[in-house]
Amino acid sequence: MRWPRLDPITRRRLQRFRRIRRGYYALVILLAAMVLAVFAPYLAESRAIAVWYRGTLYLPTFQYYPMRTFGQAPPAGWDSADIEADYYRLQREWGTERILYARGHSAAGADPAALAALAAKYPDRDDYVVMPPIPWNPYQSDFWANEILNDIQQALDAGHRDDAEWLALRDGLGELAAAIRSGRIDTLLAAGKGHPKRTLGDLARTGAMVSLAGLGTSPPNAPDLRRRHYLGTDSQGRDVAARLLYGFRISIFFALFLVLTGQVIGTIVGSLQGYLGGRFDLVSQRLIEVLIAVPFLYVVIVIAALFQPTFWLLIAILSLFQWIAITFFMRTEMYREKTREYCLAAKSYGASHFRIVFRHLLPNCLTPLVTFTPFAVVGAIFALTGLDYLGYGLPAPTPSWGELIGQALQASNRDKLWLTLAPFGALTITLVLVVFIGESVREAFDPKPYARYE
Amino acid sequence: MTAADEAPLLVAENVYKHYPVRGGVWGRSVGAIRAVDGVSLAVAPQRTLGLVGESGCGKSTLGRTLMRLETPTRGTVMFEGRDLARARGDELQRLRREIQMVFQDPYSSLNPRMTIGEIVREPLVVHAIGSRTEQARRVLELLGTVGLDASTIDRYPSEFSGGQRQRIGVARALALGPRLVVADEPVSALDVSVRGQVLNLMLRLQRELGLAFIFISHDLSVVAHMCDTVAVMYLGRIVEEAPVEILFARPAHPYTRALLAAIPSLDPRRRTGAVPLEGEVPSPIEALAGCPFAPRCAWVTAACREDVPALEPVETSAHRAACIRRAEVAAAPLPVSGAPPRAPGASP
Amino acid sequence: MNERRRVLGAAAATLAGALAPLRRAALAATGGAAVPDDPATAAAGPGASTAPSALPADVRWETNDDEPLIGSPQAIRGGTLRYELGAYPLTFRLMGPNSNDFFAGWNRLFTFNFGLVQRHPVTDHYIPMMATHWSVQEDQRTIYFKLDPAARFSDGHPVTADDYVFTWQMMRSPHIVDPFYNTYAKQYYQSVDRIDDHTLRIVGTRWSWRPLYDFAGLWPTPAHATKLDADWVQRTNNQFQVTVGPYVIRSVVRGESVTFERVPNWWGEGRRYFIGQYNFDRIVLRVIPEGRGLDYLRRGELDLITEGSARAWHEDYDFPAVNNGWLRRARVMVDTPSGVFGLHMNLEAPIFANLHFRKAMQYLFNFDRINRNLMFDEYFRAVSFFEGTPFADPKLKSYGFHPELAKEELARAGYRRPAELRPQGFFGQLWNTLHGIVFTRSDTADVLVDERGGKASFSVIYGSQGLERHLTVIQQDFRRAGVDMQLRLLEPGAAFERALERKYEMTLVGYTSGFYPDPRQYLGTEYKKTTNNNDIWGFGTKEVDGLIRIYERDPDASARIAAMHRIDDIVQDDAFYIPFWRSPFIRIAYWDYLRFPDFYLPRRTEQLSDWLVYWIDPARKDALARDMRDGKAYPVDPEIDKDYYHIRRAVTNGG
Amino acid sequence: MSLLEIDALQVGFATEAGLVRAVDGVSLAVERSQTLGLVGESGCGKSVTASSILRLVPSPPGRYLGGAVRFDGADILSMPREALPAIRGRDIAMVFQDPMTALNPVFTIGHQLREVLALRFGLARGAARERSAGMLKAVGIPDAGARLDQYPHELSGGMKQRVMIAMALLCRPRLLIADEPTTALDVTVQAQILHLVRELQRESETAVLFITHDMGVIAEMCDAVAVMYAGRVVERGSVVDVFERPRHPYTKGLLASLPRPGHARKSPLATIEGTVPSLIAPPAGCRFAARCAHRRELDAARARRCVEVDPMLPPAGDHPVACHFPLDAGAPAGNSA
Repeated sequence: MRWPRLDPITRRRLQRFRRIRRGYYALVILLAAMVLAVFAPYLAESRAIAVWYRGTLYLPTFQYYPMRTFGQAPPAGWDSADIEADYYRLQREWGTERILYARGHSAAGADPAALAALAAKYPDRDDYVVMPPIPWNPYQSDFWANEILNDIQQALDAGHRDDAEWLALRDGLGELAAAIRSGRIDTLLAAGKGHPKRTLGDLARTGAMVSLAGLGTSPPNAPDLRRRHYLGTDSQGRDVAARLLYGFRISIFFALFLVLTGQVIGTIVGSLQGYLGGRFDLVSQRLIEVLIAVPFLYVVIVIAALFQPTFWLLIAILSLFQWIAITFFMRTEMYREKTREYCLAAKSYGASHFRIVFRHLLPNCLTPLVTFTPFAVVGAIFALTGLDYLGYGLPAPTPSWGELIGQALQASNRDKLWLTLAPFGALTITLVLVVFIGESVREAFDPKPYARYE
Repeated sequence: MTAADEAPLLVAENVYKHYPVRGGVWGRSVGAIRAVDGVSLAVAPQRTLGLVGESGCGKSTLGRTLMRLETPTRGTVMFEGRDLARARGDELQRLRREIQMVFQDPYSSLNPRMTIGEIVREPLVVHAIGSRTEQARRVLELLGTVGLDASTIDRYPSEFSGGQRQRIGVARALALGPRLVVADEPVSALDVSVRGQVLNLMLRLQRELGLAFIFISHDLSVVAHMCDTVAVMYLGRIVEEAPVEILFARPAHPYTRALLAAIPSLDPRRRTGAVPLEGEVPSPIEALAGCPFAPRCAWVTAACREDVPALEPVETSAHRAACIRRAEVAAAPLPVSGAPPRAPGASP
Repeated sequence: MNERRRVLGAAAATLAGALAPLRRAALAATGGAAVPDDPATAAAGPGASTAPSALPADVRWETNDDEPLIGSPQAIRGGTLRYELGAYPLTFRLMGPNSNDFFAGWNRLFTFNFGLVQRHPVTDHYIPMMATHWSVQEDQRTIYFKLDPAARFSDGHPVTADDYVFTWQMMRSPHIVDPFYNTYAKQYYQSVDRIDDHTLRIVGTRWSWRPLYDFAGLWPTPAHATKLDADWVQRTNNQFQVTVGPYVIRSVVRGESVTFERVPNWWGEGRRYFIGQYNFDRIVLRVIPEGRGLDYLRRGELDLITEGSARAWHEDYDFPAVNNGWLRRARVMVDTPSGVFGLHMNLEAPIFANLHFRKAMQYLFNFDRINRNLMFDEYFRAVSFFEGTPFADPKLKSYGFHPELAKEELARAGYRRPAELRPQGFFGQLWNTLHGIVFTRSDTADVLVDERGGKASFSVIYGSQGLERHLTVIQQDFRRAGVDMQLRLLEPGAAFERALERKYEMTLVGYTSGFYPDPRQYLGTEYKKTTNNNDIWGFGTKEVDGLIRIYERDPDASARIAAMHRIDDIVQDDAFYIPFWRSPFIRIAYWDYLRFPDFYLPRRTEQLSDWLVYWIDPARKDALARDMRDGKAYPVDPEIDKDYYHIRRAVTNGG
Repeated sequence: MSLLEIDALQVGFATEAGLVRAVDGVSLAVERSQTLGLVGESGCGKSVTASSILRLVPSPPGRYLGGAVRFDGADILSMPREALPAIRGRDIAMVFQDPMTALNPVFTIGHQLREVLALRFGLARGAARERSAGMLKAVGIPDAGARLDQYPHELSGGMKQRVMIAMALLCRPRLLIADEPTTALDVTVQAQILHLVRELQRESETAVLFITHDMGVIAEMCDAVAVMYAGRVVERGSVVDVFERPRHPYTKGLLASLPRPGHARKSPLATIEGTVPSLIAPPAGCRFAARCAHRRELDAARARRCVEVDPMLPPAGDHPVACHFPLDAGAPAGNSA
């Protein structure tokens, strides 16, 4: 069997598409992004990719390890055997040990006893954690700015300077750690003229300490590279970058599934309408008109009240409406194409209706299908984003662009620029890419230049 | 040498094809287009029957009805004693192999997304004839028959000129080994200079494969060249039928005369000058009382408007015309001097 | 009847006006059956008015001139107060359609809706208002009032007993198109009769240990200036009303502002309990878009605002006028009923039938984490079912966040780690991983299961997107403990319907509460049997029924309180209700020239408009203008919280 | 000076495959009140030539690459765009092949005719209607007054073509370009239309450029004829000369391939083998060389000349031909008896 060669029309269209740079690169970028999105758990995840602990390699992606495995202290009230290790904290704890060990090492000089004591004090200085680039999953709230400052504050208030310094070091607040070590912190926090004794939160808010500046006390927190919140956190302290990534993954796959089901149904119905014509066409056309008149948002709202919206349920509901548009195009296309003589020829040698429709006619009717698909994808992404924004989309806490946009548009988040820019930017870029692709496909399929008569 | 000598291959009797005219939201039938209105004809083996007439006269519909691409409203189409008009299922599929069709437009009759090989093989696939290799061999053979190179098998229709495409169409029609080919205006979309190629091919195939043709055309000069017998159609009926030499020499129906007169002469010194026929073909929706040609006829009498004239013999039984003044018309001299076509085999 | 239900919106600062329509819905839902089996109710149907008769010979008039002043004697009369209004009023009426909006608080409380008597906002004792004296008869439902003969409407007409009779008639009239008042008048008043011009008799429908609370809620309607007919609603929509209070609407700018002016020579001048109140000559309410109040305040276009957003309170008040002490801030602690608001568990849902499981839920509710991280530590944990009322058991402590105790309770409830979680084979793990790659990571493999394999999984229904952030954080703690909580956002009405019909597993809704709670409609056994009532949990026991009876019937106040405390304990022990937050404070920001008494606001203040005890000091106003020009800073108040009544201590004791 | 002179006209179309030189150096002249036939097979450039006369080639993809079209001495291709409307319709009118699409389906016939008159002559409504009705009568439309209120779809193809002709003649043009006006029509209707055009031309002395692929129509209609092949005019002359003594092998082949009355039935027809060359990269020499039967009879040296040297059409002469080795004059063409 030989490989089916692409027919010349398709080949020409593909060549034309490749020649339209903008659309071609947009497709390449989008496809790359989709592939990346498939591997999102390796890009944004709170589980480590690998842990090297006391001579053993652990792969938490494949296996659940409780905190106890690594001797990690659980949060108050929890049992270290029950809850999963906090790998990102682990990474920072071991990093802190390395810093302190190095410091102790230079202080100890060549004293073997001191060195041995040091080695015993920091047993995990040679252990490592490999985290994904974004060490956050899209569901976890990281109340870092608030809780860590709180912990350090408590340690300071209780006079446990070493603990405070250790905490500051662990969480990458080098300047604060140095200030605690040197005692400068007392001056910074001292009560002054016209103001009472300050807290670390005040320092963060007012910018009295540069490295703490811009660090709000409550989420949403601005982007912070030390904490690896590259796009900041949302109003629940969840990492915006991780939520964007997973939101993209859901949106784009949602759109693809939705468009796929919609186009398949629409193509079949439209083709049959066009090919069979007559009563079937008339009756189905009336039914479609009825369906068009149904306000789809209300249907979604009603169904969302009855059932918990899920990915597939939403696809099912939206498919109910998605297929309609393409039927019109397929129908007219079929009407036109079935009068061509090759269709008659097929009939004359006894080809079945099925064969005529799917082997002969359909390949010649795919232009609208292909040209409208990218725009249908845009529509589907918009639909999901819109539903999420309105709260009738996927249930919380599913990461979603619509939900992020909703947060960004809240009055209280008006000045949280990262919250606004991230989802809108992502939405804009995706839509621009898809529109570029759509435009190019349309141009590749219908290269008629804009002509005019003088 | 006439068709009556042999048992006919295909006999159509009283074939009607009416299309309902629909209206209203639910497409109720409100009238009928009488596209074919009581046609009887016979095609002898290895002979060519020409169907001529102007657009809308029903010749294409008749052709399709004879092929069972349309189911006749009434009447029978017997192919070697089997009724094609009523056949169903397997029987219809078997009959389909016997009659094939060549279409008018070589640009739309070939699926642009299939290779030549696929196009020609399709009928074999549909009828599940032979294995894949056998089919492939047969395709090559067919391409050779129509004078195309074997290398064309993987190419697409768009890479061929009109004449070549029409040959591919012929090859496809031959794939199932038919005995009758309905050629519906097979050359009218082709340029003059390549028309001959297709016509010559058809003549050769008839000779070599013993094919019978129904040759549908509006071009009388091509019909004169290709056919043994000609049937002239007007408003869904055959108004005259005769062996080709007789028809061109002694047309017995005023409409046939008008058609002949309308052919532009190729001799610039002998222009026809006069207008052969006033008016246009009326709509085929309502049935007229009397001869349908009467409103335009130069020979019209009061009697013409009373009854629909039947197709009746003129001089021989092979020449029949549906005109009450057929004898007078046949006897009248032709306005344009032009020799009738000579018998085949005569040297030019 | 004073129970008001709310479907909780975003945060604590819920405006009473916005809730008003729901108050009516509550009434319709509960029917009139608040106290169904009272013999007195059966004796005389509502509206069966007895003939007016003379006063009983032995009538003993009561009055109360011994309570502390409500306002401050230092208050200075005069000036114009400029305050914000959420939306321009749809009507100036106090009954009928649209009569319960942002504006109504102001309109009702100081122009028109002057009661016969009034509860003192600090001591809770009754004090005279329109009536100088009152007399409660032994049947605890017949009350005589002696009206203040000096009382005048703003058009100069004296206020007489007829104006009260008229009010009652009006409440029952179909012309007012107000089912709430129609029902209220029927359910609470058997008759309202004029004895003479200044003596009134009101007969309630039933025995009550708090007759003044139940049956003295009438105000005078100027019968002479009111024509009640089918056209009344339309006609009076935008009519400036003839009032009995100190203010009257004088002018409006449609869609922009409403201006009240003080009635000249107001009759109440000099009355003991009006001293220090109603100090402004003019009050201008400006319509200001939501959330923009601070902008207007900063520009000096308003004199004070109330701040509803904790975030704004913590982040936005950082500009020179604040830091220089010109613009002041205060979080005034007040003591008001906070209602029933929190996570409710449906006792009819199989998963919550188990008490231990419910208790585990209580222990997993990490209020502090939410409060600290999402609400700026501004709020207080509610503990009691009767939070903010004297009936809340002060000994009650909240469950607190205790995962270790939750773990025990879950074990007792029969939940354990699923078998699948034990180390799996390589292919099992690979499958999990691949599954996790393609789908999102919401796999529920580590959710606890009971003996029958049922997962510790349920959904929580809520009606406001604003609550989502709190719920997702709660969800994370639950999830950590192996309990899968699915979030289910519904349209607010639908969410509340689900609660009333008990078609939920867990839900987050709330009710507001009156000064005297009505436990029967929430906890009475008779409501357990049917749905579509306020017993959303399906709770009801003989014991609680008995306690409710004591509360409703026992003449002994301490017995009543003891019974209620016991109910409070039972509710907590049954663990079907996880109380959420309460916000016993009003946050205000104001220019330095606006002065408050030492106590800022009386203890029982729900809204800033309730008690107009503040005033403008003209001298300070001039000084402030000068000092702002000169850049002279004032000392900043180090303590923003104003807690004159030590409410905070009471609240945090509980939490 | 001829009424219309086309001088070395070149028109190209940009396609993805490259620039198609659809018209590549065509020179023609139409004399006053003469009928010139422009004949050729599909794709030879005859319609593009016709469109170029009115500068109606759509652009893009069309482009004028060179040459001139002089009407009454004025070069249409170089005149300002504003001057075009004065030429179009008034001096030169055009009738298109497809009467089905050339009329606007949403306006009545009368409206469309009236519009022409209003635009050209500023005629008032009543006068315009009268004139339109008169013109419809002149083109042989019965019951002209009633037809004015009909819509195009209510008319038959022949009637529509008559309306088109009426519209073209409404402004008494000096040149009528008829681009395959009868191709879509039946033979009997074609005969009527040809007759009509002939009659009208006789009356108004309008010059006609008649474009067709049908040699019969040329023989029937024209005074002179120009034969086009692959973007070029290959032969020009009076219609009698060209039909009786074709000098170009292509013309001869074309005439020979027509079945004529009297031709032996079912005998093989003459054909021209091969296909038209690509107009993107046309062959260097004679464009017909590859298909030329005549060339095959020449000796090798002369045959090579055909392939290598591009034969040009002599600008003058009664019967010029673009062939290095024209056929002998005097030999009758075709197979007619």
